[in-house]
Amino acid sequence: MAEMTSTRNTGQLVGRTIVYGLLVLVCFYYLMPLFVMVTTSLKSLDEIRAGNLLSLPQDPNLDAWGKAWSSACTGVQCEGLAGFFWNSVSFVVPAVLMSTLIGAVNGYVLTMWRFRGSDLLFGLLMIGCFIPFQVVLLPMARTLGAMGIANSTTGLVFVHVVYGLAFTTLFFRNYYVTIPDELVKAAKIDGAGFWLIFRRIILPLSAPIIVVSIIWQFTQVWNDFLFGVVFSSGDRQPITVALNNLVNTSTGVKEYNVDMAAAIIAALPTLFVYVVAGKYFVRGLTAGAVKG
Amino acid sequence: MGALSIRDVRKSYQGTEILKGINLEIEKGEFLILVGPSGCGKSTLLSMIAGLDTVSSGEIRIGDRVVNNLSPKDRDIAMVFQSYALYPSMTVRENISFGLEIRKVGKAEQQKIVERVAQTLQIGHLLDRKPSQLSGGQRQRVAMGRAIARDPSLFLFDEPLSNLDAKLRVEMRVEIKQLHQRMGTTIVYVTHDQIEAMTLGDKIAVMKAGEVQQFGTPQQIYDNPANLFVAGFMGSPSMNFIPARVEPMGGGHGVRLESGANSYVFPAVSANGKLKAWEGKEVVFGIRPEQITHKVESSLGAEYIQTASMPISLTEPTGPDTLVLVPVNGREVTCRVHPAHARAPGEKMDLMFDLSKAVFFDPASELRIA
Amino acid sequence: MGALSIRDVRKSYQGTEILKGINLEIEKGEFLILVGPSGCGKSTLLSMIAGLDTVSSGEIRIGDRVVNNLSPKDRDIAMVFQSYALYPSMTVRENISFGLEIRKVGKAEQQKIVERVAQTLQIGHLLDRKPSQLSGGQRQRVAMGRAIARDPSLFLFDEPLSNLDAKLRVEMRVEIKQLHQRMGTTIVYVTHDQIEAMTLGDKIAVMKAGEVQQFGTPQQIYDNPANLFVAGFMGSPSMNFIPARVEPMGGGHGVRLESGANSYVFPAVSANGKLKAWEGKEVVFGIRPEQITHKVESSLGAEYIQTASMPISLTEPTGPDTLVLVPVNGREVTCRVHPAHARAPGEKMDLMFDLSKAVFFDPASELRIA
Amino acid sequence: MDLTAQRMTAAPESGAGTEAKPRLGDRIDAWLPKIVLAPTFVCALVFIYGYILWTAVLSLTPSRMLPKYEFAGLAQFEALFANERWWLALKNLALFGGTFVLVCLAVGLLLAILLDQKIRGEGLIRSIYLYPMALSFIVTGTAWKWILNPELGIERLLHDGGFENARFDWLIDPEMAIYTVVVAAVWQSSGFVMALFLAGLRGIDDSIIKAAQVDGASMPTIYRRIIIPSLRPVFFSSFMILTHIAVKSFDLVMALTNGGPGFSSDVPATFMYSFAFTRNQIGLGAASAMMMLMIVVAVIVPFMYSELRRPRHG
Amino acid sequence: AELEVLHWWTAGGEAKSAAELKKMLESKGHKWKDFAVAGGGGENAMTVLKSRVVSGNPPAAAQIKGPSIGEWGAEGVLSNLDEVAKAGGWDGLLPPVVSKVMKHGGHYVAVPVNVHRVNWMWANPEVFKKAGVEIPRTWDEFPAATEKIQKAGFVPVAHGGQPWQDFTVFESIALGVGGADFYRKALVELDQPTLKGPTMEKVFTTFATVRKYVDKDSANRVWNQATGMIINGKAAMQFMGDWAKGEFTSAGKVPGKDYVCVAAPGTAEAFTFNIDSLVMFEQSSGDVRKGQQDLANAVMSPAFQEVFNLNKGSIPARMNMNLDKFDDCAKLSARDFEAASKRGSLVPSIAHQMAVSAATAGAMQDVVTQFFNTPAMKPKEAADKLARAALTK
Ligand SMILES: Nc1ncnc2c1ncn2[C@@H]1O[C@H](COP(=O)(O)OP(=O)(O)OP(=O)(O)O)[C@@H](O)[C@H]1O
Ligand SMILES: Nc1ncnc2c1ncn2[C@@H]1O[C@H](COP(=O)(O)OP(=O)(O)OP(=O)(O)O)[C@@H](O)[C@H]1O
Ligand SMILES: [Mg+2]
Ligand SMILES: [Mg+2]
Repeated sequence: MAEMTSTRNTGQLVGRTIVYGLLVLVCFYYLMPLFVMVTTSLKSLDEIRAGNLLSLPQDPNLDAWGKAWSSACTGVQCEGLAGFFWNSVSFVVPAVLMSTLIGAVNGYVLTMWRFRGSDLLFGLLMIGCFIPFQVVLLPMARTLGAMGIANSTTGLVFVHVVYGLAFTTLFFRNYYVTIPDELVKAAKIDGAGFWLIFRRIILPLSAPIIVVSIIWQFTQVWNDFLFGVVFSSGDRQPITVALNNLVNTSTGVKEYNVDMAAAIIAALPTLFVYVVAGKYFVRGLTAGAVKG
Repeated sequence: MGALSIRDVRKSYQGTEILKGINLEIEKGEFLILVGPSGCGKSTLLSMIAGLDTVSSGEIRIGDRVVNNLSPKDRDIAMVFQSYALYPSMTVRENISFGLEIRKVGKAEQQKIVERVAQTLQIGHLLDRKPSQLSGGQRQRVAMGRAIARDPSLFLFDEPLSNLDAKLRVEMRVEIKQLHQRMGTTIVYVTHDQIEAMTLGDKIAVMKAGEVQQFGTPQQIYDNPANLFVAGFMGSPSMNFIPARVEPMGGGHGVRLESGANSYVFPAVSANGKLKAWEGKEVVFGIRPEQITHKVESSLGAEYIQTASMPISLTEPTGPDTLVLVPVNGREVTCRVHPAHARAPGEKMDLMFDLSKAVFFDPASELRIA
Repeated sequence: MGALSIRDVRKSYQGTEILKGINLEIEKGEFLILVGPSGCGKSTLLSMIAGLDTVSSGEIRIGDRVVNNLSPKDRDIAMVFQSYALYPSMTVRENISFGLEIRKVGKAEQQKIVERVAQTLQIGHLLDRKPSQLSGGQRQRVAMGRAIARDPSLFLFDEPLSNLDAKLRVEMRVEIKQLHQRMGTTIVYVTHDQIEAMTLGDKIAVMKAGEVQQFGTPQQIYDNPANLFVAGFMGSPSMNFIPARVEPMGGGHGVRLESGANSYVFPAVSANGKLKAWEGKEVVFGIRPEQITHKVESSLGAEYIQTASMPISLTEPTGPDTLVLVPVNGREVTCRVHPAHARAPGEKMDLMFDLSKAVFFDPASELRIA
Repeated sequence: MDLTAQRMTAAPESGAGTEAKPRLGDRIDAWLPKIVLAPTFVCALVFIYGYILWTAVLSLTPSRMLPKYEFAGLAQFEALFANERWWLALKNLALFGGTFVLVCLAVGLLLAILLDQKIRGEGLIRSIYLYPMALSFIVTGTAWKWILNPELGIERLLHDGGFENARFDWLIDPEMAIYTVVVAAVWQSSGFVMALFLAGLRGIDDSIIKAAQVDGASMPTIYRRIIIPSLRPVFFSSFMILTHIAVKSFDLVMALTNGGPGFSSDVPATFMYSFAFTRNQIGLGAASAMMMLMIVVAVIVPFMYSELRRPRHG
Repeated sequence: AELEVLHWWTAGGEAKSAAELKKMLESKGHKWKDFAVAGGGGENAMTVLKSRVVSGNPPAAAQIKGPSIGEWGAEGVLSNLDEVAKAGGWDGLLPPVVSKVMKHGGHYVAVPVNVHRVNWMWANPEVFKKAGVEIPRTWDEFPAATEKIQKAGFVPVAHGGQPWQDFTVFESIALGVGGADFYRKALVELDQPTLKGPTMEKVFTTFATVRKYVDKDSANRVWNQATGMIINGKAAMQFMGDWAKGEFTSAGKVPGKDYVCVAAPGTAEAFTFNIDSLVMFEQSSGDVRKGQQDLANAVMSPAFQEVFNLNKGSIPARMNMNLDKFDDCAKLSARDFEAASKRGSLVPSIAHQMAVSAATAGAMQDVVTQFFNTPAMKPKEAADKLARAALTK
């Protein structure tokens, strides 16, 4: 009997080792570019020019970080990324929240309150999201101009919400199809209406998918360059435009260390969101809800 | 005007008709029991009454309103789902008080009601748990609690006690009965428990394959089943159906029964002469197990009491009674005898048939003859 | 060595002990019934036998292997879950054949088994549906089908028939019995149905709050309950417990019963003199409803048969019988009488007490005295 | 799918008695789901379908730098079909899209399953898998370029490590360059697919897994037969997302290969952008966008149809 | 007034130069609203500009160059600068080749900021010395020299295999092999016979030779990495415009000593120019119009031209400036500019969108790149393709 215990335990141990081994191995693949970026950002330009891109910095220093944050040129002013940070935050937060919320409600309607043609509608929305964004630039510019919100934060938020909706709706719909109908039925009997059911029954079960949706939207909107550059006004440009300006020079000198530092700085809020939101990947939300 | 009336209600899923024209009508304060074999459409009917499924055709009224198009929340009903459907993210307390909260019952009042319900259902110690931390029976009681916390004009119960032990079930039955008497609410109740059906219901509707077979008081259903199906379905163990030839006997008629080497003709006293047309033909003679018992001398004498000595093929003790199976006309007939009087298989036993409630069916149409 | 032995098994969830040292042992081919009030730990025990929950302490053996650390798939068991746990993405057919497939049963063979099982459970027409398209009882039968399609060394059934109608349930019970006899598999079976418990089980374990109260054959449990709880729990309607004073009577002792204006002393024939120490003190006198019936002349005469005329406070017809409640020593005592003999509430009725199986309990410890 | 499930209008004739006249509030209630969906619907109609229509119109005009609304017949399409670069871009899309979607699904699912084994440090590992999403390709493209660059990156590392003959020069091989885009794209997107799957896994009822264990299934079998099939909706989501990324992969190609060597790793998105905006051939760009859309529709619609047709819960 | 200026001068040096312009403008009481969009030689900026124009609020000024100025002019959205030009005497200050580019329909609509010379070759003298060869002055000398360099273990030509870099090399070869007239006829006037002719074949043949001396890892390399190879002494020469100087400077290298700038083989007499310019968009507000004129004036001012070009590596667009502060390469460039201008061998760079419309240049660039990446392609076939591409409208 002791044997049996130990065979299971060793078997388990081997299994666990393999699992952890694999997970860590894959981590290397994911971390490799980050490694390159971080080491590069800590090197001096001369060391980079020497060409040892994968080697550790010989004399690590944070100069590039400082420059990226506060003195790199992103246009005629050379004040680094700092100022653009808040520009981004100011439209990313509302855009993400709105598109997630609307997506959740849409998903809720499309699964729990289906009506004739609702699936068709969903299908149309899905196909529509394959429209290349480059195509919408000009007509959208004209539409926003006509609406009087061209080159304003409102306009930018609007654009991001509109083109984010298809996917947030998709996420929520496909998550909600696995929630038993009975819960909604029970709530209807309890007298709850449309919104109440959503708020009290459905939302509390949505934690993982809200996380997914926020991760997606936040990443998309935060990292978006095209809409940001086209639909923001000159002095309210998002951080990606600044990053692009800093990095993407065609005939100027390339400062790789600053570029890398800037890229990492620009990604910090997104990383922060991942870490914070990740906690809500909770297990077994509907456990024990229904029998059968 | 009834409290609930269901008129020619039909329901189809993808072309197959699940409910084939249901007609039922009950008065305010009545307690309707729905019974029927598994899959006959009871839950579907309930969910249409609740407004959770659309009616394919027909009309449902609650009080004097046609509610076909009324949303569930406006029908003023409470329901226990067969599948419980507890809110997984809420505690037991929140599950129970949710409906109250929505109906804007004050906090203190809610608290009181939850306490009362929890006590009734003996789940007071579970109030702060999530459904996933409960046993099956506890979940079922929470589902029940969610319904009875409210004070609707119509209760719908779908097998609300099926996962409870006998003792608790008796207690709950009593509670439901008292609830019904106290509040006078109309109730529709699905159950598979014969005793629940007989003791709780004012009316019983026996369904089969989407149709109502018989609708009446428990006693009517039990004593005067409309057809073979109802007779066989109600009562446990089930009624014995013995194919038997009708023979003239005395002034009336009797049925011939053969068991082992013996042959008897039992008078069809309960038939009131309706067997005349069937003379010489075969009918189905129905008699319940409890009407075939061990011989009790004091009961003998009446014409409707007949005795016979029959060989036992099987015995089955159930505690309070022992079921004895004897062959009659090629069928195994179940008799319910006192354990002390039961003989062993292979032996013969003197049995007493009480024919006062025997029934007769047309073997072809399965309808009741007498 | 038993087929299944459970030794001092304990289970705690977050500090509260759910199972408090369970000891059970059954032989190969035995049919063990677990009964007990809702929430007493039956499903938990089953799930530990299956290996789905870890054992906090103690030991479980199947055959001669300690399985505490064996994964479920290596225990060679089949199980019906109380919550069904059907695979939602598979059809009924796939649900049933999944376990076979895993065990590398050939396609043709699988097909045959599925057909057989489906026929047994009367779900042949549902084989291509998904669980979400089934009624409650149909789902339960699929859950059952999934288990009986296999041929494991141990079956675990958690209230497998609770959502079926009485008729089907009888049929299923017979099927299970036959399955058991045919395959000789060991079975552990949780049920709340008294008849299932009595007719199916070789052994019954009565549990309460995580402890086994009594473990024995159905007849032992029914006729010789170890304590007040077991006596009250088994049997429906439940045994009557009447607090009564022990008085000397003839050579032995009797208990004094008062009803309405009358007072009787009934001889404690079944006590075999064990009441001596209790003379003058109060005991709990236990008698089952079916042992209090209408007077049957032919039975009279024996010492253990006593009669009394008592006022009826309530009657409850259940179909085959009518339950009559009479007040005795301040308690409502339930009597089971033939519907034809029942009197109306308020009237008096001559009742016959069969004392041969009466039992007596210590009111303080609740243990059986005699 | 039950399109008739919510029939709100069927009102059978009532004989006597009053039909419960829905109050205004009720009527709103009944319409509420539609009302709620309406803004999305309108937005889709205008900002997606309206613009698609607009693009279709443009593709029939000779527009160059700015839209010009003159009819030019199918000239732009003819020019498009005559363009070698376009066909190469399409071929690349097929190669890249196919490999990328499959690899991402596989990697995402695998990682999600591994992470679902009650892993210590799950949060950290999850963030590591996800972080590439956070980084803009404007810069990561450079990092990847270095890593994949034979004289700077992995190949050199291998050489320095003693493997003199090791070759890893996809980046500069016109035949293989498109696969470096796959490598980087998988790196960037698989973490998110992992998150999607993880969310799906977290929503599955434990008791079903228990039932399968009792049925004798090993964990791999349970995943294969029970869990993964019930993740169908997640597959659907992931597939849509990945196809979307594949079709629109723009930054990625720009940053990593810039379509090169030559234009061997060009994809329709970069093609479209450079023609419509850089080369002032909006009409041609619009034509290529229309072709892209049509291809996507041809691929997605049958898949979506079959997905939406299936009944809920499995 | 507030002037929004769309540009892509974001790299350190050029951004600082642009900041000078901002200062000048602000000293005249205007406000500079910066609208910088870098990326791919202004591709992103063009995208933005189009959307802005379509949405009805174009920036006051934008960085636009070459024939695009004409294309925008044709849309009728540019404002006329004739007044300022006349007042400032631009016609006298700008070489006719340059002023032609700045005009649309005979009117000034743009101001030039600088002049880049594209037909440069950057060489590491150390490497040449080690290989024991002279820097090749003609394409005929080229193969022998490169062969030796290769033998000596160096990479003869540092190149980044990106289409625009391929095209840059190609145009220098065309200029060197065929001369300025050929260049003009083929790559500016798009004369079909010339494009298909034997000279063009020879250009492609030479291009193929250059390809031979490029290291295998060149594909996808960015230009400054290639420059890095010269700086590191890994490679001998690079064909790149004068912006490459910035890389050398910031690596602390001294012209003439650590590196030399010479005209690409055979092009010493000629000059391919790449001019950055600012275009003014029609504005409704008079204030802004005034600002635009002030801006144009500021751009043309010697002070700005000096500051800007010192940083950028290019030379001032206006003639007759004091070049004392400039380095030798710039001085050489300025000399050649004037000489070429007189000689009529001053030609616009096709690789940098100065010669023909973007669509045509793009199509031709596709052919050049394809040739460079397809060793199997014959020069004749390439020439035919190039001619066909030149028909793209
Ligand atoms: N996850 C859990 N956390 C805490 N307590 C639990 C959990 N699961 C079950 N319990 C408690 O353990 C006890 C035993 O549960 P179990 O399911 O075994 O009861 P049972 O005997 O099967 O009851 P029933 O007849 O109602 O199904 C119950 O009181 C239940 O509330
Ligand atoms: N979604 C569905 N699609 C197709 N058939 C369905 C669906 N739901 C239920 N049914 C069928 O409708 C019939 C009636 O189901 P219902 O749940 O009303 O039965 P029931 O009488 O409640 O049975 P039980 O006693 O087993 O709960 C069943 O035969 C069932 O298989
Ligand atoms: Mg049901
Ligand atoms: Mg249980």
